[in-house]
Amino acid sequence: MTAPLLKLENISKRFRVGNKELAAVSDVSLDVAAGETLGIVGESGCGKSTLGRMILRLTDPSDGAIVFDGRDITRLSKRAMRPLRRDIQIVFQDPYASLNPRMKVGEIVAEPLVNIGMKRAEIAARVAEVLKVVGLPAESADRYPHAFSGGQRQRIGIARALAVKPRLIVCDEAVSALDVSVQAQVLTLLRDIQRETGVTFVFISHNLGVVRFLCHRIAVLYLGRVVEIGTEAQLFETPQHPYTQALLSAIPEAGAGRRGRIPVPSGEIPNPINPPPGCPFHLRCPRVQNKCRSEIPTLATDTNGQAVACHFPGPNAESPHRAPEDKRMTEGEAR
Amino acid sequence: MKLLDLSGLSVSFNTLRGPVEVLKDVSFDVMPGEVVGVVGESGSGKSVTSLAIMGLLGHSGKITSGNIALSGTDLTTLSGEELRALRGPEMAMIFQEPGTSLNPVQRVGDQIVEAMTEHAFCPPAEARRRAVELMDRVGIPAPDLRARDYPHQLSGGMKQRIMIAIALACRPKLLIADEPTTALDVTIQAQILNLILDLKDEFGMGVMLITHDMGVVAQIADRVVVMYGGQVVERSEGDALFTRSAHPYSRLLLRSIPSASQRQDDLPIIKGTMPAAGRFPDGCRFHERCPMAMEACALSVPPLTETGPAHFARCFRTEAIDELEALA
Amino acid sequence: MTLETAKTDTLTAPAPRRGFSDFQIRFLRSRNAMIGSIIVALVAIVALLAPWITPHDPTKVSIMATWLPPGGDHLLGTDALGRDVLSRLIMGARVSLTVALSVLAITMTFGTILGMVAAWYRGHVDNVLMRFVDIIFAFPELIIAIIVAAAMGPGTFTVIVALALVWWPGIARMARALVLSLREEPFVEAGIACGTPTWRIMWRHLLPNIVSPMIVRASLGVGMIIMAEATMSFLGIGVQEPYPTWGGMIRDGLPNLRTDPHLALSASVALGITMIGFNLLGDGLRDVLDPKSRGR
Amino acid sequence: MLHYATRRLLGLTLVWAVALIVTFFAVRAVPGDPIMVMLSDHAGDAVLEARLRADYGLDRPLPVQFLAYIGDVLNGTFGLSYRYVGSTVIDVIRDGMTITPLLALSALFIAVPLGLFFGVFAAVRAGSWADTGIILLLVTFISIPSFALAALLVWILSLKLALLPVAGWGSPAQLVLPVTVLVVGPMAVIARLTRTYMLEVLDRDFVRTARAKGVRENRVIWRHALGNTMVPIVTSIGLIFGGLLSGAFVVETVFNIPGLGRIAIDSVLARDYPVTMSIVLLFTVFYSLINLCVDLIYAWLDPRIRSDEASA
Amino acid sequence: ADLRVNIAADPSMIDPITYSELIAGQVISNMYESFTAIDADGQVIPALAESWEPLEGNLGFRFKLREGVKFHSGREFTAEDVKFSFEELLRPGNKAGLNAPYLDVVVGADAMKDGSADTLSGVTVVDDYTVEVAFTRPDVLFPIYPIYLFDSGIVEEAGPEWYNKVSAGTGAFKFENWSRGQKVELAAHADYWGGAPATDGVEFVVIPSPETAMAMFETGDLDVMVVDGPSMRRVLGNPELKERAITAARAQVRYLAMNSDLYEPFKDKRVREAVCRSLDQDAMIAGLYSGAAKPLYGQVTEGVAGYNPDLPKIEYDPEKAKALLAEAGYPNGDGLPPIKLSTTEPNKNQHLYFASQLQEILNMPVDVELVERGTHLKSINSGQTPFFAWGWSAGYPDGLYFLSQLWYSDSPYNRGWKNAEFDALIDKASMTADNKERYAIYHEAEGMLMDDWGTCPLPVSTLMATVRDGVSGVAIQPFGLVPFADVTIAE
Ligand SMILES: Nc1ncnc2c1ncn2[C@@H]1O[C@H](COP(=O)(O)OP(=O)(O)OP(=O)(O)O)[C@@H](O)[C@H]1O
Ligand SMILES: Nc1ncnc2c1ncn2[C@@H]1O[C@H](COP(=O)(O)OP(=O)(O)OP(=O)(O)O)[C@@H](O)[C@H]1O
Ligand SMILES: [Mg+2]
Ligand SMILES: [Mg+2]
Ligand code: NI
Repeated sequence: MTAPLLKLENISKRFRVGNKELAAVSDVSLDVAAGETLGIVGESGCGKSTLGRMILRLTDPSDGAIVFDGRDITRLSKRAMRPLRRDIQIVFQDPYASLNPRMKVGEIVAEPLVNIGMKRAEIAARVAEVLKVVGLPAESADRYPHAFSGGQRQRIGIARALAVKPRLIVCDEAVSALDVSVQAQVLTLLRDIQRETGVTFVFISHNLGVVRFLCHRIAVLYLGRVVEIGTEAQLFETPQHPYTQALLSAIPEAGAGRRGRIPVPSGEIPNPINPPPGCPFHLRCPRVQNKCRSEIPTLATDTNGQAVACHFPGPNAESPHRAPEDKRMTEGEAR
Repeated sequence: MKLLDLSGLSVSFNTLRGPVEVLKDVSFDVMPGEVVGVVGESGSGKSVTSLAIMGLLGHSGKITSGNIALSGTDLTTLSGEELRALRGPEMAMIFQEPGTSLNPVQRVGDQIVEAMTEHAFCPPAEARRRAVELMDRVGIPAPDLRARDYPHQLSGGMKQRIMIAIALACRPKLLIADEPTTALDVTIQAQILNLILDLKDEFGMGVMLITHDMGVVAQIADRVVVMYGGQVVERSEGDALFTRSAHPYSRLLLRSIPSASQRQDDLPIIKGTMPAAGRFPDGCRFHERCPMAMEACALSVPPLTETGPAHFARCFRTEAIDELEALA
Repeated sequence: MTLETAKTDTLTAPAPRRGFSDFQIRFLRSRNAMIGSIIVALVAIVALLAPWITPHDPTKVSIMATWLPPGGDHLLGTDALGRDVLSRLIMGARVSLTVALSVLAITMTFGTILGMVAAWYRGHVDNVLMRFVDIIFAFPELIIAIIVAAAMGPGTFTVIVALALVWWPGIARMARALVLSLREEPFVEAGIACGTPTWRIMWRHLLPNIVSPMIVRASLGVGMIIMAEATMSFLGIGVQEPYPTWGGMIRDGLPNLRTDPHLALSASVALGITMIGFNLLGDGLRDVLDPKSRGR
Repeated sequence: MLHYATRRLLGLTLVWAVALIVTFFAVRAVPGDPIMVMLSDHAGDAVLEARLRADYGLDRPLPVQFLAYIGDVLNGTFGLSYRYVGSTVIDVIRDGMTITPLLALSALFIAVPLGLFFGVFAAVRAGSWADTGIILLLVTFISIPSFALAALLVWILSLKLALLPVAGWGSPAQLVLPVTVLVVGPMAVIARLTRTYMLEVLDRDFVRTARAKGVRENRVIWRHALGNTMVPIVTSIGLIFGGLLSGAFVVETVFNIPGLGRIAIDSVLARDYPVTMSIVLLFTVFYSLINLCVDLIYAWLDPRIRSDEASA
Repeated sequence: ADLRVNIAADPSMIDPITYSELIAGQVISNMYESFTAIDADGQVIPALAESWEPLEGNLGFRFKLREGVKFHSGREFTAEDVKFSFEELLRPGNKAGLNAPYLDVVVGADAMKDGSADTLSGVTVVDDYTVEVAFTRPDVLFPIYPIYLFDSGIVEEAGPEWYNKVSAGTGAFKFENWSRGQKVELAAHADYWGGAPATDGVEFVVIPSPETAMAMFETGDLDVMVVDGPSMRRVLGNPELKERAITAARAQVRYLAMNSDLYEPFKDKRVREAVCRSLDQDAMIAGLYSGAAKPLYGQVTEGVAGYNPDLPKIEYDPEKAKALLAEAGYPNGDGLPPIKLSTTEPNKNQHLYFASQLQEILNMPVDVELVERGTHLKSINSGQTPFFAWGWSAGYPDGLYFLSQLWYSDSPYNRGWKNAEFDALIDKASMTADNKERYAIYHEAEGMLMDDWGTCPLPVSTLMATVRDGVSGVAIQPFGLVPFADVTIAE
């Protein structure tokens, strides 16, 4: 295997909240090969966006190193980072907030192009081109972000990231606001671009269907730590970590006759300011043992390359995919 | 009685180059204790519909025709103050973009508390307690600590959950949820949906749920409204959408869902893109992208016709809808 | 459809817009901007054409025709030296506006840049710049003016330099305050993320979002600067006679407010109208520059 | 936070030291010198001049004078005034030191709420005739020179109606006119700026959220919208407070109030170096403290400005 | 009741030693007295000295002091106090002001000033009421110098810093209180030798703005208003106020200085005459002073000893001026180099008038330049300003003051015209004790100055004050001081 395009080595990020410390990301190590799509899934608030922002050097990691294309960029100055920005782009999770309200959409999408010194005429053509591929009418270029719907704004963000043909794109919930038909268009587009240009994606998403469609490998984060990592097939077919299993079983599937409640893992959601000792998941884990309450499990890789951080890994007792009738639950279990 | 009754709602925005009609003749209703799912193309006017109901279109948006009746009162005739009194306890909304929808300089806990104290829903101390409880119910860990955070200190999903807590604070009779779970992982999403179902069952809350997630629709929507290009193109019972959808757009839409349970190599897509508001073609607004379009589709606007029990579709070719599979 | 093949589609850059631009449309629809710009334009025309449109020689002293009340040959009367007030008013527009606009141009540019830089870099840069501001602030305007005049000799240029020196710190602090909150906005981060150099972040992201209040602030400055010039020439370091300035006319007229109100009043009214023009224009521009403005 | 404040305070002492040096030399750069002023028409009488120069220690080399001045500052007297023979500077400025801040503060306390009110009122009605009307009114307020306004008020309220004393200092009634004159300009400035700042936030999504919660319109505007413009508003207030301090001199002259502003101008005109230097120094301290407060308040007003990241 | 009167600024001091400016002078002159005083007509009258006679060769005076004069402290005034006062004025480090230079002629003054002597050898106390002052050179005007005399016991009584706390004079009022920047209050001195004043005291209210003073006068907050500058026009324009106005000629000369060292054409008398003939004093009085001024045709003013009422009027004559200029070689102003007419802001209007007249009539390339006051004074006093108009107020009521200070070659204040014959006349006058004889010399010298067009005299504004109903006895001296001892206020 060739050297990975992006390598995160024991990255951590701690925020100060009041007079306490919040560990948003703890000791995460990941490799992303060129041309690969790495999916990152995990509970809301587990540090996915923070991780993405660190890759872009928008926040500085508290510990660890980020290596891009063989080059340690952890300590690069803002200025030294700038040439690299052409290669690394991001689609932000908050589409509206990341669009300057005083800039027309055309200018927003043109911004990275201007930065690489493209000529004006070329820029205009390129802007029209990317707007079109994300499914926005050409006259959008002339309007301001506030006049767009949520999904359209998100597509503006995607268009901006695509414009310079970067080598790595961090997509933070990049298709969450799109309806499935547009989403399908965009996903197909991303995959086709990847096939053609070999662009690498770090794809943060909650939509496991999307993740499964697009990603080659998937990392599952829980409370700032990678709890499981493996190929798409490994993760969806043979999840080892109980949290991964819980995630898969909570997916609502489209179709008739599925109405009702989905069971959710019971137990307390751990607090990153005051994380529980031992395995972060032990409070909600159905397989919890005493060891889990005191020892943090390390990420252990099996022969197939699937890695899991669990003292008692293994397939779920139940099948990962629920039968429709399982969904009906009693009141008390709802919380 | 109907909790919410939209009839013939049209909305246009004043832009520099004249008004742009964004909603045209939108009609549907929500009964108490019912979840109505609203799905549709991005930009089709789902959010605008909900803003129009809330009376929050802003200074450039205008309801040009139609009525919005909430428990029988026509909201379009109410004064600002009367509307305000309704917002919160009678109807509440979860906004689509939590990132910009929270006040950046107010603690999130206070933002929830305010929703209650402003309506004298309960005494301030009680409101505070309830706010923490709500945060707990929407799945925010250490809610008492997190209540003191400012929005920028929270993750995207947490902000979204704060929005949900705000909307639920006064136990509204009508909840308009504009993509409430897009930023949430499936476990928390399930938790939130369950919470909404609880409230619906306990208090008879009616829900207008805008979402892209067909799984969510399948799971909790009693009835579904499909929108395209500022119009309602189909209205049906929840399951009926999946089993016998009568509009080509809906059918094509359903095929585009990426599945988590099996690997797909390709996602079927609808060719072309929806035109910008105001640039819709004459006739059926979908006809340019519709594989079964015929000449008539380009000439006149199809009416919303009943195709089955409680099932309406805006298409001239509903009878022939099953040909679609063959065409696409 | 892929990005690469998309090129083969019949894609063209958006056709150049015909007719009015957004800016023009909003401008034409903004009442404040329209009224304001008409007033400012009138004043500017008067100032430009001043030498050709004064009914009398504004510096012509007629000792036997002092303190004439308005009316007759002298529409606005004459002053203590029998000079025609209307002519002086017209001439004064020239000098006063030159001073005010030059000072504004200088201070707005420097103040805004320095304020933005301070807020952007924070830390030491901010500290040093702002402490510098503290010091300049602390000196009463007049002292600075006197020192500058001592160094350069009195005159219009001195006035401009001295006032610019006194004025920029306020602007800088204001720009800084606006940018401090702004720099935390995600869209700024988005700019960084796509490799926008710092200067362009300032130019494209920060400036457009603070420009409205800055314009309003500038429009407020017009009158203040004109009056400050008067104070300076009171100490003999201002614009030199016989050039009339509005500030000077007000200053000279004030002691006679009770006996000959037309002197101070005519200049005050001219200043007032100009300020109204600039301020309406300022507020109007604010509305025009706001993409979400109500467009009335 | 605390540690930031202390660091800033330490930085300020440096500022003050620089100000001390700069004032000392800057004041001396002003053309004319105190002896010339004392001599007035007799300027040119070399003998008298030399004697006075020696009497006031102005014949010593500058560095020596500077050291002497530092000594005077440190012992708290700030030296002897040149203009007021035999009085220490602190005696000369003592009354003014309380009067001017009092004036400025009273004016501020009235100007700020009024200014905010008018600004918000106009912003909420932006584009309407009410808005244009308020702008016109405010601009009129700004463009009336304070001399003229004072004259007008005195003429109506004191001379015609005999309601208030014409001038002077001491009774609350004597405070009314000067404070009114001081209030008008800053009030209008605050209002104008508030209008713009408000318009920047009124259309933001979180304001819509507040409305969606059913928050009363007043609270939406005052709490949510205005709350998000406080950083620039507080900055403007800080600047205006500074301006009030040094700008009080016009009012002090017209209303015959023995405040610091008047003393400052008198001392500049009389080239009373020690008094001028001390007042400038005092203003530096005032200003820098105001600005420090403003900077500290920023973090409190807008949590995003705080530095949240724990050091790595 | 106290008499309330305005002063334009806070006095810089209230003591006779450091006394150095006019506003302080207004206050101090009510508390302190000298050998002589000036009455309302500008005439010198005996005050603390009842009589005096010159010593031999005019090298000094013997003063017979008034008996029974009481200081504010209650102590009696004696010859010792004269000696003490003189010594204090000369003592190094006392920051003595404008009165000290008058003592330069006294024997031993130099030794005192440089610290080599502790007492003033030139002053001899003959007895309690007789004192002799010896001079190094004749100075016939010494008795009329306003050297304030004060209490030798004061240091003992009030400490070395007495001068800010108490008054030590013999005047009709004594110091009571000074609220800095607001007012100085004086109380009546019951034991005043001229009889206790009719008022309880005087309150000098510091009012920098003439507008404010006017308003306060109108509301009855002032009993006496000293009217200055623009307010004069207001008073003269208002019949009610005009009726109450009290006026007096000002003991001041005004002149247009033309320094021939700095501007070549001024070397020619004809050019100077042309300049003077281009200025219309009558028009100036009407236009610039609203009538509240008097024309001046020499360099000694009315109300000052030695005034010559018979000087010929200087006619305004543009035609002649033009002709003269042409004669001097500058027809229609051709060949005149550009020149600046310098002044300070308050005198701007006059200068603008001059400039416009000179431009119009003579086509002289002249520009008005505004200069900061201190700088301007230093420049004109060191002879570096070629062309300016200024005024000169009398320090004591004798014409010699103007002639010797402004036009005497060696004077530090020489205004750019120098003439040896004139200088000789001035030297002679200062040694001539006889008034009549001396005044004749003044006239001769003044005539010489005017014949040579050494300067253009300019109108002198009138002194003016208004009083409230019921206040009587207010009179203005030509020196601008209003003595309040005789003022009464009807309740
Ligand atoms: N202020 C506005 N001015 C002009 N057009 C607007 C404005 N707001 C929205 N629109 C237009 O109205 C249409 C409907 O927008 P809306 O936000 O309702 O879409 P949506 O159905 O919620 O889409 P999404 O799923 O992407 O959020 C869009 O085409 C949008 O461009
Ligand atoms: N600036 C900040 N200050 C303090 N805490 C922060 C800050 N930014 C993020 N956090 C905290 O860090 C944790 C991780 O946040 P992050 O945004 O990375 O989550 P996420 O995985 O992206 O969640 P989501 O899916 O909800 O977007 C959260 O607990 C959040 O509250
Ligand atoms: Mg996130
Ligand atoms: Mg939407
Ligand atoms: Ni700190």
